[in-house]
Parts: sequence; C-alpha cells; structure tokens
Amino acid sequence: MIKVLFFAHLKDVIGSESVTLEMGGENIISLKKRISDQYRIDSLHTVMVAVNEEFADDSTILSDGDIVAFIPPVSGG
Amino acid sequence: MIKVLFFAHLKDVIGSESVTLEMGGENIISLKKRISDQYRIDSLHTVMVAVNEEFADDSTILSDGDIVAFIPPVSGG
Amino acid sequence: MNYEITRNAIDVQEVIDKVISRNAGAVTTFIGTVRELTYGKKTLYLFYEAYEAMAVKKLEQIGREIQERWPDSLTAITHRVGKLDITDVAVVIAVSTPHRDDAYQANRYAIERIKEIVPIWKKEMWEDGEEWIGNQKETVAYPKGKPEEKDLHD
Amino acid sequence: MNYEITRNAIDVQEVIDKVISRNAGAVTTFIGTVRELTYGKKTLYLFYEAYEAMAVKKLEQIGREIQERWPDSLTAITHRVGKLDITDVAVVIAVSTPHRDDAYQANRYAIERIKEIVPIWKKEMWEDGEEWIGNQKETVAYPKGKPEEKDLHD
Repeated sequence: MIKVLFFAHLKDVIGSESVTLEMGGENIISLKKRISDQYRIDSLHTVMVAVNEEFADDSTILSDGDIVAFIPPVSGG
Repeated sequence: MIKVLFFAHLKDVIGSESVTLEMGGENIISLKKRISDQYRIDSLHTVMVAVNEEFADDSTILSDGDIVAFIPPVSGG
Repeated sequence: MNYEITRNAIDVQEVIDKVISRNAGAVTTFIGTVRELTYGKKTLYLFYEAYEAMAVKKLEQIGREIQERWPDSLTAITHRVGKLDITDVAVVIAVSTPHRDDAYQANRYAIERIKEIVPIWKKEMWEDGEEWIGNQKETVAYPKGKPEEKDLHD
Repeated sequence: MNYEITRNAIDVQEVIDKVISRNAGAVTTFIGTVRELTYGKKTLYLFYEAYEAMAVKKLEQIGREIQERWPDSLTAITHRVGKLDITDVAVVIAVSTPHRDDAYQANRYAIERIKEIVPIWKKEMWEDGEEWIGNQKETVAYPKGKPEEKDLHD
C-alpha cells in the first residue's frame, strides 16, 4: 500500500487530501497516469512529486509503505 | 560671531565641543586655516564642513550668526 | 528550532533573536506581508496551506545551503499558514553575518529558494472568486516531476 | 517621526510598524549590531556620537532619495547613540514596497547612504585603547570640504 497526498488545487479537484493505493514495483509515471485517469486531471506535468518528504524523479520506483505527495508549483513566501 | 562645532576625534583634540569666533565675510578655507593654526591640527583636509546643518563647499562665505560644524569622515550604521 | 511552520501570528523579534550573535554585525530580515492589490486586483484575504513536515525539512535544507555559501551566517525562518488578512505577516526570514553584504545576499537567497522548493501554497480570495496561486498560470512546469538543476541552484 | 536618533534601546518592531501598509507585500529590515571581533581585534563596547539635528535631517534626505527612486516605498530609520554593548542594536532600517526586489535594493541603498552622509561617529573601545573609527585610517578624504558627487550618488 502507498499513501498519496494532495495539496492546494489538486486537493480541491480530487476532493480529498489523500488516497491509499495498492501498488508496488511501479514508478511515479505509472502512479501519475493512474491518478490522472481516475480523476480526469491532465495538468500533472506541472506537478512535482515527493516520496517520503523528499523530491523524487518520475522514474523513482515506489515501494510498499511509501508516502507520495503531489506538489503543485509552490507559492509560499 | 560664528559658532564652530567639533565632533568625534576633533572634539578630543581641540578639547571642546564648540568655540565662538569673531568672523564675517571670510570663507570656510579661512576658518579651517585659523582652526588648524590655533590648535595645530593638520588633518582638516579630510573633514567635511556643514553650515547651518547643510554640507557646504570650502568657498562658502560665512556670515554672522552661522553655525559651522566640522564633520570628520562619518562611521555610523 | 530555527525553521518553523506556524498557524499563529509571527513575532518578528522572536525570529531575529535566534540569529543575534556576538560575531554578527548585520542582521537582515525579510517580512512578507499580505498586500491588498496585486496588479490592480483587490485581495480580501489569503489562505496558506503547507505540507508541513516536508516544508520544515526544506526550510532546514535552505538553511544548510546558506551555511555552505556564507559559513559565518546564522539563519531563522518562520512561515505562517491558515487564513491571513491584509498586512498580516506570512513569512519572516532573519539572517545574521559579520558584515552587511552577506546578510543582504543570504537573505535574498532564502526567499528565492522558498519560492522554489518549499511546499507551501497560497490561495487568494477576491470579491468575485478565489484561486490557488502558482498552478493555473502554469508559469512554472516540472516536466521531469521534480525541480530541475537550474530551479534548484539559481 | 520616521527618522530618529535615540539614546535608548531600539524597538525593532516599532520601526517596522512605521512602514507596514496595505500596499506593501515586502518589508526588509537592516539591523546593525555591535560585533565583538573586527578583523581579529576584540571590541569591549562602542560609543556612538551624532550631530543630532543634522543627522535627523540627513536621514530624512535619504528617505526622500528613496522615495524618488522607489516611489511606492515607505522608509523608517532609527539610529542609537551613546554607549553600546556587544550585540546591542545600533541602527534599524525598515523599508516596505509592493514587491520584494525593491525592498532589498532600497534598504541597501539606505545603509550605504548612512555611511556616506549622516554625521554619526563610532568610537571603538578595546582592552588596550580606543579609536574614533573613520578618521585615523583616512580611507575617505574630502579635499573640497564636502562630499563629492560620486560620494553622494553612488
């Protein structure tokens, strides 16, 4: 199981701040595809991804227990 | 009469924070010369002069009632 | 705790106190406040959201980067989240260094990095609507899924 | 009273409050503190002296210069005089602007101008002596008796 966190407009679009998915051995590209298909979101190319609170490359392989966060372009400060 | 104010090391060297002089129609160069002769100070070329709280050129003619300040290189901040 | 996310009003002096040092001759602060008008559009208030655990880690990372570039510096950053009214303080960055040039440069570095890598988002509330800032304009895209080298090190 | 010379401890927040505005998105402060070591020499404490009436006028002049260059800015400056111990605050400059770039630039401008034209002097007290800073080194000379154009406008 992996947990996926959503923030800002993604949280609004998806209607939830997190979902839990059965996944393993797949990479972030696969996860993005699953999320965009399921929630009909096509702007995930502008979204950074963090795995366990560190930015991760799209090719990163996800493991059971990972916490993945979708990070839209930030606007703090 | 003009009043001359001294600050920082000049005040220490001269031993006073101000002197009053009988002067009129003369310029700042003359005043500097009088002060350096009287107090044996030869570093007045590094000193700015203010007349009535505004920086003034060496050629400025002094008038009765002026307040002249000798301003050593500043070191605030 | 030099790097914090808080839901409460930020005490600027408290952030400054964290970087005061006998070796410091200069302290710069950057205080980000909520501005009413942005390019003529009137903001009623803002809402900030953070991925808090990661945001603190990224603020700490910025602190380490500053330490590497300006070894004699001390840095503290507090960012507020939640609802903020006009003139409220959203972020305070304090940097101390022995000499002033470094204090300005390191401080500027910190705010630019916050806007690049710290997971905090701002929603602007207007009379006629609201918008999460940073996404719909899509002025920044991350085709590789994470910040590129240039985004990370400029 | 945005430009002050004081004999008392400076309240940083009080200076910041003078420039907070609904149009401001960025406030920068510069806080000059008394540093213990300067190029390896240990300072015990400092003594600042000012030609107070003129110093306030010159701070006001710097404020006008900033207003001309950065029309949407607000500036406040307080400089302390008298005896200051290590880590005491000697000067606080606060500048607010709508956007951050200007706030950093205008603030930097203010401190450089203070070091050029404001009649304030610092005496450093060490274990083995004391010295008025700025004069005996004679790194700056004013052969014409007043600051030259380049000193005034750089």
